[in-house]
Amino acid sequence: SGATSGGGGGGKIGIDHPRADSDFWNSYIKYVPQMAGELKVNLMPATNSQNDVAKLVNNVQALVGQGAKAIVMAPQDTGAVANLLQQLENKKIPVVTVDTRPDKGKVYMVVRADNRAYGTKACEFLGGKLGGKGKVVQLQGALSSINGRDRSEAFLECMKTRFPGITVFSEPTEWEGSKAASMLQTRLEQNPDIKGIYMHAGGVHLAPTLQTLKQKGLLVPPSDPKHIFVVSNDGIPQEYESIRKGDIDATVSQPADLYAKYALFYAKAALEGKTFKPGPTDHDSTIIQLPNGLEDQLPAPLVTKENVDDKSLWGNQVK
Amino acid sequence: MTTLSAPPPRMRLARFRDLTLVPVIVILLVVGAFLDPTFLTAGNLTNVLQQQAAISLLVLAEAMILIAGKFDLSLESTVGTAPAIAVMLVIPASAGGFGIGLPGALVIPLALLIGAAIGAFNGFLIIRFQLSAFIVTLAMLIIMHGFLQGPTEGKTLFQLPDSILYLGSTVWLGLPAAIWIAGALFAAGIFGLAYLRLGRALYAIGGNADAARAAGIRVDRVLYGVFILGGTLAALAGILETGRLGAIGNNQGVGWIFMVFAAAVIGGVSMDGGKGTILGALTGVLVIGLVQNILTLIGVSGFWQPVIYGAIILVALMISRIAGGKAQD
Amino acid sequence: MTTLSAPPPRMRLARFRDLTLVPVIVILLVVGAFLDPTFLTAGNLTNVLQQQAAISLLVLAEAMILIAGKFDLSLESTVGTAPAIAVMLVIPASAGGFGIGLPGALVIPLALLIGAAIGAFNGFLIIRFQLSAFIVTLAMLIIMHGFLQGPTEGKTLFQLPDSILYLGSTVWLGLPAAIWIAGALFAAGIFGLAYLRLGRALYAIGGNADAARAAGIRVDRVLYGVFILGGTLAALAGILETGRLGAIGNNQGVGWIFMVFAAAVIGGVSMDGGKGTILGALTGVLVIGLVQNILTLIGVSGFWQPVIYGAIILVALMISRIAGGKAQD
Amino acid sequence: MKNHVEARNVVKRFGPTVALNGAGIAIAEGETHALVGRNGAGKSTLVSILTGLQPADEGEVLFSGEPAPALADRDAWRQRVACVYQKSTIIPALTVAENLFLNRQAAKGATINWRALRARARELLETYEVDVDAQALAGDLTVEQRQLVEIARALSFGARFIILDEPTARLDGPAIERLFARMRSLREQGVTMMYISHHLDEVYEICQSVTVFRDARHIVTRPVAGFPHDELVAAMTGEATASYESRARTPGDTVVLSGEGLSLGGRYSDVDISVKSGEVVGLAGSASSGKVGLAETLVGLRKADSGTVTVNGSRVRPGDVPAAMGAGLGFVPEDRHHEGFVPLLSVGENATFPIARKLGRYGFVSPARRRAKAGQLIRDLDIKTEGPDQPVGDLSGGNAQKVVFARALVDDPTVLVVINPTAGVDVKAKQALLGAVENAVERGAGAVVVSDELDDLRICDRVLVMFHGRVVKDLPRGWTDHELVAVMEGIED
Ligand SMILES: Nc1ncnc2c1ncn2[C@@H]1O[C@H](COP(=O)(O)OP(=O)(O)OP(=O)(O)O)[C@@H](O)[C@H]1O
Ligand SMILES: Nc1ncnc2c1ncn2[C@@H]1O[C@H](COP(=O)(O)OP(=O)(O)OP(=O)(O)O)[C@@H](O)[C@H]1O
Ligand SMILES: [Mg+2]
Ligand SMILES: [Mg+2]
Repeated sequence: SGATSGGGGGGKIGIDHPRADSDFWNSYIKYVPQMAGELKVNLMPATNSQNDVAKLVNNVQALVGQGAKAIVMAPQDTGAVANLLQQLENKKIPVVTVDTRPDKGKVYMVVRADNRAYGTKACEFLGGKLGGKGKVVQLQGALSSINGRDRSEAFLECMKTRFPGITVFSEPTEWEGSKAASMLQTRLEQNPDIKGIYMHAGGVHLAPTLQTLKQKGLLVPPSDPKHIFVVSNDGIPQEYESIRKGDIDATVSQPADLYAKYALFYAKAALEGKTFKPGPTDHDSTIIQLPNGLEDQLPAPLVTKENVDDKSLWGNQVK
Repeated sequence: MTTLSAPPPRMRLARFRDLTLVPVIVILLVVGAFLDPTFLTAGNLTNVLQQQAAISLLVLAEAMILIAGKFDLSLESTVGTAPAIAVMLVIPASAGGFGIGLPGALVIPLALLIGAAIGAFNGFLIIRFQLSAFIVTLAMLIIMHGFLQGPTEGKTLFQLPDSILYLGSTVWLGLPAAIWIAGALFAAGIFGLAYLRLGRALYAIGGNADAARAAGIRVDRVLYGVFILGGTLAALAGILETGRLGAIGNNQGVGWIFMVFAAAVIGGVSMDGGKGTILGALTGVLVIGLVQNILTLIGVSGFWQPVIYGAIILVALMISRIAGGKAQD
Repeated sequence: MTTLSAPPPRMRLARFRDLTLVPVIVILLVVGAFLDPTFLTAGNLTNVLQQQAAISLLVLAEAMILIAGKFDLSLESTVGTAPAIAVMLVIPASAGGFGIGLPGALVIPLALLIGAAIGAFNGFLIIRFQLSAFIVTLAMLIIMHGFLQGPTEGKTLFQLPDSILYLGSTVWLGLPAAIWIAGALFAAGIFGLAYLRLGRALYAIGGNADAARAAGIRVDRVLYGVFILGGTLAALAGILETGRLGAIGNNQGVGWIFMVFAAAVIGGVSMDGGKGTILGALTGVLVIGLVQNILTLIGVSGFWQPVIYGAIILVALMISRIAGGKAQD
Repeated sequence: MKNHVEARNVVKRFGPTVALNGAGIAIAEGETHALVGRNGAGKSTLVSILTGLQPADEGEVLFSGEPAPALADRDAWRQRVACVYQKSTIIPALTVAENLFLNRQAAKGATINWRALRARARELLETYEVDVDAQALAGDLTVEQRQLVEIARALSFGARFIILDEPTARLDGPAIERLFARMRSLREQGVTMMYISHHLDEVYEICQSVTVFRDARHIVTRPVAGFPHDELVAAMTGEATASYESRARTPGDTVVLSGEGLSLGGRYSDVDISVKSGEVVGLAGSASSGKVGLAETLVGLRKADSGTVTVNGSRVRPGDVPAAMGAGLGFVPEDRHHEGFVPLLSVGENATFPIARKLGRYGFVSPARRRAKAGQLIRDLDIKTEGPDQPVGDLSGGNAQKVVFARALVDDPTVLVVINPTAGVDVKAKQALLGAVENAVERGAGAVVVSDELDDLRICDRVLVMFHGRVVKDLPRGWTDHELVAVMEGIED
């Protein structure tokens, strides 16, 4: 290719962002150039595939055409990238995927927190607060997203095995606030004794949930018997704000900063020819072996009133 | 000399054509009551109305635009963009605003103005340049959504001035204000399109624009008015939705437009212009709202929900076709 | 008495109306080359063509349907559903199939058959029951997507028989097979709509269905044919896309249909029927493909991409309007 | 006497076509002024300029010596002129009442009182003796009823100047008489009128002076009185033209078209008809006689409730136009805009659809052969067009009708059914079209001519007269006008 090669350790890194319509991903997108500066990687201008795997393929092909020597991407559809990964493997271009684990095709490293663990953590928290009985609602994302499915399945599985006394209503919201509000409102009308809510995405579900609870007069402190326990998922500043106010009770912090940092870290390492082995790392995480590569499982802490002011949480670092 | 002495039965039936979906609504009410005891409670039905209030304003706008023989897809983007830009003009930069800091009381007028401006720009391209309304408003849908994503950089706007939350979240005389507002606007629409010259002009333009022009109707001016009114209603829908949800997400309104068309058309509004009523469109909204509510209540698996939902649209369409008696376009 | 002597200038110009977007394409090529050195390489242009191959088949299908005066939104769902169902009929239950286990060689014919069946069902509702094509195919879009999500429970199918992967991933004479296939089908479409009796019948039907019937054209039969052909082409697009991506995701094809319409209309196909050519539609696809490629290459921020993208659609639309000389509908 | 309306040196171009080339007209206060000319002479174009629908490229329009209002000021135009346009301005989805009072349903800003509006509409329809329900949807009316509604609307404005562009092309005898009575009384009230028609006898009957346009130019303006008929025709056509002489012939023995026991609810009942090769059968009858419905059944546009249609010895599936055409039928439908042509497609293509399969093999249509065939039809029927590639939508009304005719004749039909064949067609074209029917019959075809025009019926070997859905009389050649009209009106049994 006719691209000029920049400085740094061995070539340019191409990066594709998966979507631009959620707070979590937007934080990630913001961290990327910052981390690139810190890690001194030669990063190409990012592309954005807007949650469309066909666009992802086009974008990556273009990046490779422009001389990318390593690719960082976050395929929201983990199956449909198999061919792309094959092509990249043929061209000896290492791939780091963020947030999702491709079903097929070689990857150098998967950087993600365990989405099943999110669901389990939320279940454990709600189950404990409710004392193992009552009704809870989970506001799902889109059913076609692997992360949404992982959270949902793990949540349901944990409820079934550990808290069989709890009834779960699952509402597919397609990541839409409007659907979330309507479905929650309807469900609360039908079952006024609902005591817990698990939201798959704080960015889109938080405000509609609070607004719905407020209208019903259910937005009361945890000390009040009418209180509904709410667990969110993402770790954006607004969630922390609500935890501090007592409007919601917990959230699972997806490490947007660590995603960006370690994605670039491993991409750079790949270009430098480094290799990794399964086992604990120096950054509180574990690398596990996958059939098609390795996965670094980053920590995803549950944030409650107790640790909400922890400065190390990425949500407390955004201004 | 001829056979036309008595008003033929078909003509009398025409009056009831607006109401072809009423039996469907009745069936849905009965089926819903049967499937879930919560369904027929005042609380649940109020919820249904409140949930449909915002989208119903889009249906009102689209019905008028369709009757005038045009098309507007971009309404769905206006639902998010108009209030978002208005809010960003008001809130401080630290909360995600532009840092211009206009007074908070201006946020509603600003949002409506932005909606009107989007409508006017659509009208300008479609009327002045005679471009295809479908593609112009499709492009505007994409562009306007970009104008929501770009300045917010994809973030949800959480810190909103109270004024914009008020309408969508307050209660007047025991009913959410949004229901009153939508009800009043529909009443005005039903009345205006049936009893005002300007309203009738929409039918004339949609039915045969040349004939309307020959009859002295200022076709272009009326069409501009309809697009501007449409944009304004979409902005108002956005304000109500913002109040209901308490924040402006990045995909507020996204994906609504298909439902809007479905509601209008099963309610008897023709995609070819000149035909249909606002009352019919309202029954279309209600059918869709009730179907969604019932599907939520009985908890159909999310994967199969679209199939049932689509099938019900088809059935409603058939009923509206059979009762309406005429081919649809 | 008449002016038959010299072919008047307007007629000659009309021939070039199909090509109004050619200057736009040339400008895009020049601008692209200027902005990024990779752009004008054979590799990149091949990529553009391959990336557009599948969607271009939808544009071909939609252009024919539009010319015949109808509408099909559901094509985008067929892109995912037809190959997915075909694959599930073939692969074992352990890989996400139905466990019926038909022979793997059947998967392509099956997918095409499913596409044809969806088209036929659309045609049945629209022609037989005279329902609104827009809403019928909108409902079918929703339903068919449900038929992809339901059986797969939202999961991606990635254990595919080799036969379905072949067409979308192989290379013939140095070019991806998908490009050859799309090229051949476009050539057939250009020829067929210009020179075949059946092709001309589409124009007659779209221009005035009653007159076409009175001229002895079997309108209903031709329309059925167009819908079936449309569904089949969409299924083929799905097969190519499946081969390109190596798996069938739950969103395959979702969101394409707007781009399909945009491509057809900026390429000069009228939403009102009876106007436009397949060659024009092809130039529309190329414009959209080049714009997407350039935006990707220069790395415009994802937030603002839609704005630029939509604006370019508007500009192309204006050029096509000015060069075409007639109001668009 | 001063001029109420005047247009001077008007030029109007449509692309390469010059529709008006420095033409003008001057209409004196209170007169009924005829404008005549061949199809495509520019008459309707002048109408659209005189009513402010289109701007002229050059020239000026004066009302009572004052310059015409700005194009945008529709209200001012409507005060000065009311018009029955050649193209329908009825809005099908609205009721008759609303169409009559379009954009004046109520005072500006006031709410509409529908009951009062219907009453006003009924009154208006009664005044003009238009027998339609004010509440009916205009789209459900027959072509004729729609035309009557348009006329009633134009006359009801109270404008001092009224233009009627071929109002009688779709009316039957009594309706024309009623229209003329109305026009006379308006003239007595001092209303100025411009009247366009291809029926020169009407011009002589109702008008005081006449202007002739030819090839987009003004040729002559003269008082009607003392303007000999053949001189008028010569002014229009630019050459001496003899009136049409129908030809004599003896019909053959083979029956090429027959209908047996045909009934269609509300339209006609128990009709038998048979047409022999080499025979022209007329089908006449005044409004609602059912003749058009019957003809449409014969060609397959409608399905009869009972009875059979046989074309060339083979039973045709009811309601199947392609089958009828396949059996050797060609036809001209009643409403050319509705069923006659595809406006966006070319003259050549519209004219050759029925023979597309013969213009090439394997489903292929050779554009060259199509163009050649179309060129021949254009010459045969003297169609005024830029050429075979011009869209029919751009042709003048009469020339579009000729294209529809060309389509009917293109496959050398053995049976020809023509409904109102000469509606809106100029004198010379009318001769060409009637001649074409007779030529086809001389080649051995049988023909059905459905019309109220006595001129059209004169070429028939016999005329079947229908009344209220039944055939009441079979008149052989040699009837007198009076006799035929009497049967049609049901005056004589
Ligand atoms: N909108 C148009 N576009 C292109 N050409 C047009 C248009 N309107 C009229 N013409 C052309 O202008 C010429 C004059 O047409 P016009 O309709 O005025 O004729 P006319 O005298 O009314 O004929 P007829 O007796 O058949 O109604 C014709 O050649 C016609 O083809
Ligand atoms: N589309 C229609 N819908 C309902 N009734 C119709 C329709 N067309 C015609 N009719 C009615 O059917 C009867 C016979 O009509 P038909 O057109 O066959 O008679 P016609 O002799 O052609 O009359 P005219 O001379 O008025 O055209 C009339 O009463 C007419 O009003
Ligand atoms: Mg004319
Ligand atoms: Mg008739």
